[in-house]
Amino acid sequence: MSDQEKKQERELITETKPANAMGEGTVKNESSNGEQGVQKSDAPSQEVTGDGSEPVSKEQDTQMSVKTLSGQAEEAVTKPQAASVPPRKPAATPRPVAKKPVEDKPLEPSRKQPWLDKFVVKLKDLEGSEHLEDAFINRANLDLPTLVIKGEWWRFLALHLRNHSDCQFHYVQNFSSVDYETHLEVVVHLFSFPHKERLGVRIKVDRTEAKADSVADIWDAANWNEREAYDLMGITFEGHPDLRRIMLTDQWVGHPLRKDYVPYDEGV
Amino acid sequence: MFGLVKGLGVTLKNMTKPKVTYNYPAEPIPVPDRFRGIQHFDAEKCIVCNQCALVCPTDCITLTGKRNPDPEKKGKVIEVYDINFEICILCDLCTEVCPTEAIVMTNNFELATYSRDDLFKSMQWLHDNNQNIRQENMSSKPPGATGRANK
Amino acid sequence: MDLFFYLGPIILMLLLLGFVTYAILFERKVIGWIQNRPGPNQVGPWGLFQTIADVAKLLLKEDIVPGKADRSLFKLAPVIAFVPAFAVLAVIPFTDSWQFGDFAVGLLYYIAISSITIIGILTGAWASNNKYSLLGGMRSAAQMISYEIPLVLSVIGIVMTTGSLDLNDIVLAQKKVWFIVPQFLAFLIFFIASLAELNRTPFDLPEAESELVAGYHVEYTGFRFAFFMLAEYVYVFAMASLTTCLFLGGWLPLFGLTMIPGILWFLLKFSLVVFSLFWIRATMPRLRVDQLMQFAWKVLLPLSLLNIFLTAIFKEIPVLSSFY
Amino acid sequence: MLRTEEMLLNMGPQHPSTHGVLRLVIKIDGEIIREVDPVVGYLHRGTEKLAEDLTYTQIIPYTDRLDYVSAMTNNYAVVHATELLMGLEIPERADYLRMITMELNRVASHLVWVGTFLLDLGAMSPFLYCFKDRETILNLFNELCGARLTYNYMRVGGVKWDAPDGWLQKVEEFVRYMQKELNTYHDLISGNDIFLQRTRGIGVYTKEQALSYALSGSNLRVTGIPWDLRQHQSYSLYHQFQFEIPVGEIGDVLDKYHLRMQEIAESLKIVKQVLDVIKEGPIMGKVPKVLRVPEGEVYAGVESPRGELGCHIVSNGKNKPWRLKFRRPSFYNLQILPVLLKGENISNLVAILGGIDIILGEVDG
Repeated sequence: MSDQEKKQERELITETKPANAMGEGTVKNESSNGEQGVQKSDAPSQEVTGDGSEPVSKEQDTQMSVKTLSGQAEEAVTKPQAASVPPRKPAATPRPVAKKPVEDKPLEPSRKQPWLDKFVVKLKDLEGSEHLEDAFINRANLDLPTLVIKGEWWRFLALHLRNHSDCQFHYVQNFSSVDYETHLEVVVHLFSFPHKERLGVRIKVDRTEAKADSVADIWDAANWNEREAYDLMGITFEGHPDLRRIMLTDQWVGHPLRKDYVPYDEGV
Repeated sequence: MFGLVKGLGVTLKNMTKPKVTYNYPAEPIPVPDRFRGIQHFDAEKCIVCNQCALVCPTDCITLTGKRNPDPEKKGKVIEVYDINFEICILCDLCTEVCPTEAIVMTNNFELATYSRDDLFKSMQWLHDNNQNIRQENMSSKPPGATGRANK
Repeated sequence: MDLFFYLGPIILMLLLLGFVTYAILFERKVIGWIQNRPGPNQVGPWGLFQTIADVAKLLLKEDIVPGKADRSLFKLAPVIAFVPAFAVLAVIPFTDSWQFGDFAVGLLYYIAISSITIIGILTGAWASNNKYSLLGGMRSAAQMISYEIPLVLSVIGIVMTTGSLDLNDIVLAQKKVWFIVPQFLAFLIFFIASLAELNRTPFDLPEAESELVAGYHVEYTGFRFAFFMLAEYVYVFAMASLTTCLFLGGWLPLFGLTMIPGILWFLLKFSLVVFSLFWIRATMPRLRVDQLMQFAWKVLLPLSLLNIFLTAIFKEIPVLSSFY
Repeated sequence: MLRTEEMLLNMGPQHPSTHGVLRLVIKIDGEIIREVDPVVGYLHRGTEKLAEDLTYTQIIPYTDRLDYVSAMTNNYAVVHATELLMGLEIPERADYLRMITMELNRVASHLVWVGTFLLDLGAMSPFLYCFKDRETILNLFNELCGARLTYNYMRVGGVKWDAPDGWLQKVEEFVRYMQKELNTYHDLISGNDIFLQRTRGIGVYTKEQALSYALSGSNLRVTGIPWDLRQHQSYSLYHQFQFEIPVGEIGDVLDKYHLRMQEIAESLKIVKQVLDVIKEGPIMGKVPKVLRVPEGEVYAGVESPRGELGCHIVSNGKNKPWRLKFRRPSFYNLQILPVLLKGENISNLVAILGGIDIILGEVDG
């Protein structure tokens, strides 16, 4: 890493401080992600199927996540306050609006919102382009831009996020998996050293036929983490070089982190 | 080569330094007041609120209460109170939530036995474990209480 | 004389066992002090019976021979390792009168016999049928053979000076000045090489508990393990004695303090050598295998050759020749 | 030509220098390693699964047992993530106390590393000296929270205990003592030629590899990337204090040693600065009696002695987390081991593995 980049890293210090303050100061966060994840998982997927049939030109508008915004990505950047819309609105599920009365005044748009909007626009320009289900800012998490990706596009996007000069997310901060009972989710937190950006990526995985593409060859760090997710959550990563159980014994029955896991009893 | 000699010098110098080991068990080891040892349980103070059993992360506390035998008094009195020290991790949470300080920590820590069964301690045993009781229990009030000023 | 001839070795054996017992205790004490702790102090006053208790425990233990081991070799190995360690003591002159085998090639005998130990170690390592012990054995063989060469070559300077391989003559030749002064380079080489021969830190690769668990004797328990340990410490005894004889003037007194008996002088110098062995053990990390070999062949061997060369030159220089 | 044969050697799970119950299945040719397959999981206790049935307060004692040589940082990781999600305000004194304990814990943890690493290399005494100094820290913690290893000290919204009388002075004394004592370590270890020989030039990896394997902490900084969450994601009140981020030059194990020694010095510096500004005050924020964390998801990383210790919490608004996942730095750092060990010999294996600084409790979760 060059000296220049090192300097940039130092600059990041100053950059993140206000974020920290905000994270603790504001009384949170509609956090639609949790709700959406836990309770509303059906809705997005239905809309997704709709998206596929839309003409390419319109896709951006019809994307579930940006639908409410209807091409306001630019607007959001230019006059966020004037619109007096909660910044999460673009990506929003209806929940934040419902919470709105609780707040005295609408939340200021997240400082990351412009970045995310631009980023999403760029992603949409990619071929295929129906890969995003949602894109929003996770305010509680120090304004973490989060993408929700459709499972079949995960590998494609991972390569893009890793290699494209606009992204360069070389670093896997966290590789996690969540069982939402309706579906599973692989949650990856990425970090880009050149751009000093964090990005949360969530990949939806069907629960009964839990399969996702392996990214072990894209990020070496994903190797063991995918094994762990396979072991404990039961997500099969296709294309993984060595998908064995890692924590539990090879003879183990079941995947403990599933919510419906019952310890296997030989007697029964 | 000089580095090696320097290192030898350090070790030689340490030969004359005072020994830092404890002569345990010949001399009891000094522990600070806040040390989290085996709990002491005072049945009279207990109001059977069940909070300790609820907060216990390892579920090692079993307790049952019964109606107060004195019909004029309300509330319950404790009937059974056991702690299973096979799984107790002495995390201090039970004493933290106890509103009446019925269960408090002591500075005793010697629990080794020849049988696991001996680690199942009854209410009587816990009651008799009344030496070296920790003085400072009040500052461990549940979250929300403001801190004690540091004198 | 005859009685002494037969009883002497037995007495020496008992003395040796006593030495080993207390050398181990002393080692643990020294390392303890260096590490700010008192060392063993529970068994007996000041921990004096610690080693005895340890040995008793070892002797009472079940004698385990691993199922897949080569039984006869496995049982033979500790003996092969121990016998030469004990046999070399025959030529060590503890005082001018205390010596069991006074013959003209004492030094040569010592070096020749001591090499046999390696066969014992290698046999034990092989017979254990354990991968760690095999690795330990391989390391041990490579190391002990490599370091034997600088060890021997470093002594040649002394042999050149005294013109004798008899250890008595060598000690007596140091009346004027100990060989540690004119042969300081040789002393360093000899000391380092003897550390390696003894498999002691920083050259304890054959055992290297953090790498090979216990090296060549990983499968040995109880009595047989005790034999390996015994061989190791008898070697410490022998090597320290040899160092004393070769470089520290044996039983010869310092500053003309002849009222102190020679045996005490010997013991004093000998203890000093043993202490420095322990001291180094407490301080140094362990070398790596390749570095170990490089050190022997690329550093010690040329240095010892240089030492021979220098000795030969100094012998011809008029002023210095009295020392050489 | 001699016929040679590769053999399979099981190093561990019971082995003196695998630091616990790590098992390495290594294929060796003589002493040269051809292939390594680390087998982990012997210490897996299912903390993440257990946490789903525990309240946020109850999780804290479990985190003590993940990275058991720096339990304070573990406490903080989960507490910090919960606080982020709840948007809690932490009293200043509580934050300072947290920082003091975390930094002292970092010192203690690095001391354990230096000691055990030297033990792996075959030197005994440094191990004891390190533990002697660590003992002082543990005694300080014992006075503060009643335990030497499993502190259970932090709470959501603050800390459990205020510093007892005279404790801060003792910390200050220790800092002063330790700053001097570091020179002794340098005398004993840093100049030792055998130590230098053993560690120089081994276990080197590139920046790209480090990033791809998501190494963190000293293992990342040793490649020259000055990445420290204390500064760059500025949790707690670290931004108030001055400290350097030491980075390595070559990236070998020797660099790691120097780096960690410098980190000890930096940590002591931070503690000193905190001691200068710490004031009286409350140690607990306003926290409801029953912690109900609002719905949402949060990932927060803190700089543990071993690297980025993250906590990923998914909450559904109950008093127990829906899902709690630890990003365990040792687990990430260990992954690079097979790459580093190819072609090395067994002595280097011990040094390289020691250099990575893993805690099996953390690797296995």
